[in-house]
Amino acid sequence: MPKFAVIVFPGTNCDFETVSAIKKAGGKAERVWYKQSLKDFDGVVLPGGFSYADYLRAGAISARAEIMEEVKALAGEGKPVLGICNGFQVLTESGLLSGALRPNKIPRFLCRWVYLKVSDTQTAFTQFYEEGEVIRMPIAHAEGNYYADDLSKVKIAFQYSDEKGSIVEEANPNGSLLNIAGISNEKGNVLGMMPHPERASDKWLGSEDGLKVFKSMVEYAKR
Amino acid sequence: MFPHEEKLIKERLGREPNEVENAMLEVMWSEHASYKSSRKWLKLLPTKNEHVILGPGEDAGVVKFDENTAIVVGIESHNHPSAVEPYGGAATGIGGIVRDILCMGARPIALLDPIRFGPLEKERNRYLFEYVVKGIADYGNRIGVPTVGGETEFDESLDSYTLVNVACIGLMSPEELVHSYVEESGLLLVLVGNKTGRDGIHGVTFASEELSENADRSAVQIPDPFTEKLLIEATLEALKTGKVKALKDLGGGGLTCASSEMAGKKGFGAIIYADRVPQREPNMNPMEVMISESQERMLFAVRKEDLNEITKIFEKYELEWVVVGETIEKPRYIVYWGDEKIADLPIDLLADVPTIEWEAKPYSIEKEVKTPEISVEEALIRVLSSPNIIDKEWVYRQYDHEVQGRTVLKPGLDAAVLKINDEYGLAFVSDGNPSYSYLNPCHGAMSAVAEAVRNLVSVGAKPLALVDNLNFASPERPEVYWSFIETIKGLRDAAKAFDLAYVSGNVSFYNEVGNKPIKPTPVVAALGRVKLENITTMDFKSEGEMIGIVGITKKELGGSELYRVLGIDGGVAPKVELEREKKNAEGILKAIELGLVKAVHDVSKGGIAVALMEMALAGGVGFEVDINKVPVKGELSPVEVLFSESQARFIVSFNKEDLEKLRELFDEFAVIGEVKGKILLFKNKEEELARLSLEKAQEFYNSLPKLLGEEE
Amino acid sequence: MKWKARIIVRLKEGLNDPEGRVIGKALKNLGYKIDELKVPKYFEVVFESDEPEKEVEEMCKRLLANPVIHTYEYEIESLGE
Amino acid sequence: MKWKARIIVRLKEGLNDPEGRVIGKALKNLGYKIDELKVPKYFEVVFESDEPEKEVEEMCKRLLANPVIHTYEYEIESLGE
Ligand SMILES: Nc1ncnc2c1ncn2[C@@H]1O[C@H](COP(=O)(O)OP(=O)(O)O)[C@@H](O)[C@H]1O
Ligand SMILES: [Mg+2]
Repeated sequence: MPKFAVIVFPGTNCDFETVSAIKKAGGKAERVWYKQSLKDFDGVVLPGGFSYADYLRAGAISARAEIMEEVKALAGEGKPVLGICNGFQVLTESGLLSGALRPNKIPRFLCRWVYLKVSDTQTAFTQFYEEGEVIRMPIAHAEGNYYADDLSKVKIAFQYSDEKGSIVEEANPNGSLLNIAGISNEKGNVLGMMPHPERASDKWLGSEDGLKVFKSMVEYAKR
Repeated sequence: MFPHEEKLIKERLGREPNEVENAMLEVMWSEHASYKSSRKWLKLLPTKNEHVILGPGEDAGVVKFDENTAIVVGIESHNHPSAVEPYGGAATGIGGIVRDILCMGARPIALLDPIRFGPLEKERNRYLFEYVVKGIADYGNRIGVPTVGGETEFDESLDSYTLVNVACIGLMSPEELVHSYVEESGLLLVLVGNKTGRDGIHGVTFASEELSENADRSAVQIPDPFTEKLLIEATLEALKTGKVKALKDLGGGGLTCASSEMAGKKGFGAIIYADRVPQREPNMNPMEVMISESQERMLFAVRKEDLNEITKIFEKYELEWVVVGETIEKPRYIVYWGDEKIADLPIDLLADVPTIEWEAKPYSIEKEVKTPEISVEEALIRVLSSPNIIDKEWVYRQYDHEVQGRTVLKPGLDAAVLKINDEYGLAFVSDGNPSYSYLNPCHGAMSAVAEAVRNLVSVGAKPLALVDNLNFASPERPEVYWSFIETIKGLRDAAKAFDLAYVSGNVSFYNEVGNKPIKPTPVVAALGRVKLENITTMDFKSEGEMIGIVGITKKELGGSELYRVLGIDGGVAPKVELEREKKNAEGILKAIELGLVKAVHDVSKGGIAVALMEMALAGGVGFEVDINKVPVKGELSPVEVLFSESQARFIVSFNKEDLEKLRELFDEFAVIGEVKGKILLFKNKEEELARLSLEKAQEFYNSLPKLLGEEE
Repeated sequence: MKWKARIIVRLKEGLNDPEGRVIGKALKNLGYKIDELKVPKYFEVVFESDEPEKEVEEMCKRLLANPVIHTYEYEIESLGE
Repeated sequence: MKWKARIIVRLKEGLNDPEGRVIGKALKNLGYKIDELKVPKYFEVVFESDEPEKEVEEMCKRLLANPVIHTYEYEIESLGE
């Protein structure tokens, strides 16, 4: 069974539920303090939260931590690396994914459920979804407004949409370019997303749509 | 401190206290720390039953959820600091209550924020509102504790002031409980967390004085959620070792309060080496160090041989720590500054503060008033667009209410529900009705409890326990003190009727501005237990459902939202009939258990009209009701029927075939209409009283951003 | 008349400053010898007014700063008509 | 040698600035005639270095600014030994 490191930076706060979701999806998972090593892991998840309290810019300080060198190496080997919310911010700040996550168009924290269209099923994290499938998950962030001057090095994985899957402005909660909610690198083994799949992995919490992100990741890591 | 207290201290001590001792006694003998004006009355509250593991007396109460699960719960006010610096005041209020929960050994899992302000028309009130919310959001979100509910109320009497209460719950297994007191001498006292600055040097005394115009900066602090989050994780990890002998957070009264209570509670003493405390500001003196209220600090008691193991954990989280003292056999409280002994007091002198009983003078302002002539339609629009009724989405969308992955029922419904295990959830809600309390303190207090219970049962939860937060003006005012005593009696009677106990609470006196007392404001937070599959919500589910009302409607509009928007101060406040409340609540639980109802919502602020509208908007479907079918007592006009705030009432929707079974469950039950179309339609027999499209109602309901001047 | 004000809002001396501390520490971790780092709030405001000084002073008092915890300073430059 | 750097980090031209817009709007609501309000980030750093220019440039590049969205400028003042 593949084993995932859920990296805990000072201020990370979605680590426990992310570990649970990975386990539910059939993987092994451990919380790994950011000063520990990533040896022996088959993949990495950078969970949500407020590492370093989001001081300076969300994800900026964590992105400069030494452990990110190991994450880069692991990504280079083709192992899966998933960044959720703050984890996505860490991925862009560290250059593992291009672009930047800017303050929401209404510059405050926003916690609500959204619809997402799955735009790319050829990634390590989306292979169990149908192309164009519409799923529901919560977002909870103040800096999720994706911006890039060049989209040539990324693939769009998830987009904010309406219930029917149309990518319309009204469905865009934060001002993100092209309603982008998640992107991956060209190889599809590094993915960042603002919505929280771990919060949509239990029927009692409103949806199990997010579980497939982890199932896909576990399956991918088995190869 | 009052002169007679100073005299008493001198007598007990046999000498004048020195400057440092005096400062320490001053904070410990303050109203805020000693509860000297309230203690006697608080004893009236029921605090024990089969659900209670630990009642009032420590930092938070502990409730049994099931054999393996205990819930820690507490409530706290941060009114004065928030009125001076709303952002920092509210944020540090969250920090304080979270540490109270943490220091019982539990992981904090949810927050509620009952907050109250003056009218939004005024700039200062908007400023206070926006920054209180931002403070709560920034702190709660960053420490990863979801804010899952609360209250937001606006009232003329709070102009330029704010009441910020926060309740928190934590989760642990019962054997993880740690106490705030030591039971042996020779333990090391370890101070962990932020450095100590000149924060809140007059904080404790400040909270017990009326707000003066130029409150200085010592009253407010810069919140540091980053350190708080590290403290949470480090503390929980340290507790796992089983080697923490006692644990307390530093709050009001700072190091003096935390260490003297920790040592003295079971008769031990302490030596404190004050000069070892890491200082944030240059040249602090011993007095400042001892009573500083700098935030994000905790005090651990550990055995010498365990120090290394515990402090390694602090270092992992890059938290500064220091052995600041030790516990001793002799019941004295001794402070050193370098080699110099700067204080030496009998430890019980700090904690053993005599009660004060102020003069109490009843007042009676309730009297019948005539409801002005106003059409149902106009009343509807005025009430639906009142800031007290409209959707608080603007508030709770700023709060991460999903973090930790437990939030089953999110904010915006009758009560929040957190998933505790695969079968059961914990419901959590807060309520307070100062407008009723003002007219009738006893019934106002009872209504806070009754409404909390109604909110719990509306989602299918069986009430478990209560906490209370009593926000009052100066107890030295005879009318205020009387209203305080009446409030306690109301809280007592209501809890007893429901077989509930208060496991923790807080009293905040001296809430006045410009020499005007605030209304008596008891706030109650309640916990309940719900089977996940029984969880019920207030949204109408589908067209064709029948709409029923449980309970009797009387002419009780004093303190109602209708009277408020019409500017009527008087009237007769709703009276709580505890037997009826209990019966109807039990009926609702039964109906839910039997699967007889589709939607349930309690009737509270804004009466039947608002309850129906909320159910329709939540479900995205309209209704048609005939108010003539509403069971009433007395002569009521249609407007009064719709906007009366009589207690013990619920609206339910259900399928026709379940009608007879439902009737059997309640003494007072009537069918008043059906779920239908996209219109909210109020009729009196055949006469149409008002009709409002869902769209229009939604527009009123969502008007908070506009009131804040946000929409372009 | 048009004006441009540059406003700096600082925390009063002695107050806890977690943000400055955390960012300063992050720079230290990158190898720099940081004695102190502060992150005052900084605003650049272009506005029209007949009494620029008075209005900037007011803006600070009413919204941009809270005199209980902040001090502020500003420069105002004329941008002509 | 000790130095004090004042660093301003701005959004690149053309990027919208939701934070500045909202504060500007709030000031407008209070009655001021605001044409534009910006909230660049501002840092004051006291540090020791033999190559202050080079190090400040690095601090900006490595941490304080994000080149995707920011430009930066700074002044360095000597504080002596
Ligand atoms: N300050 C707040 N923070 C979080 N949630 C809030 C706040 N104010 C109101 N709410 C939520 O809005 C909903 C309606 O509140 P309220 O009208 O007070 O409920 P009720 O009348 O049922 O007691 C509730 O779910 C409540 O938790
Ligand atoms: Mg209500």
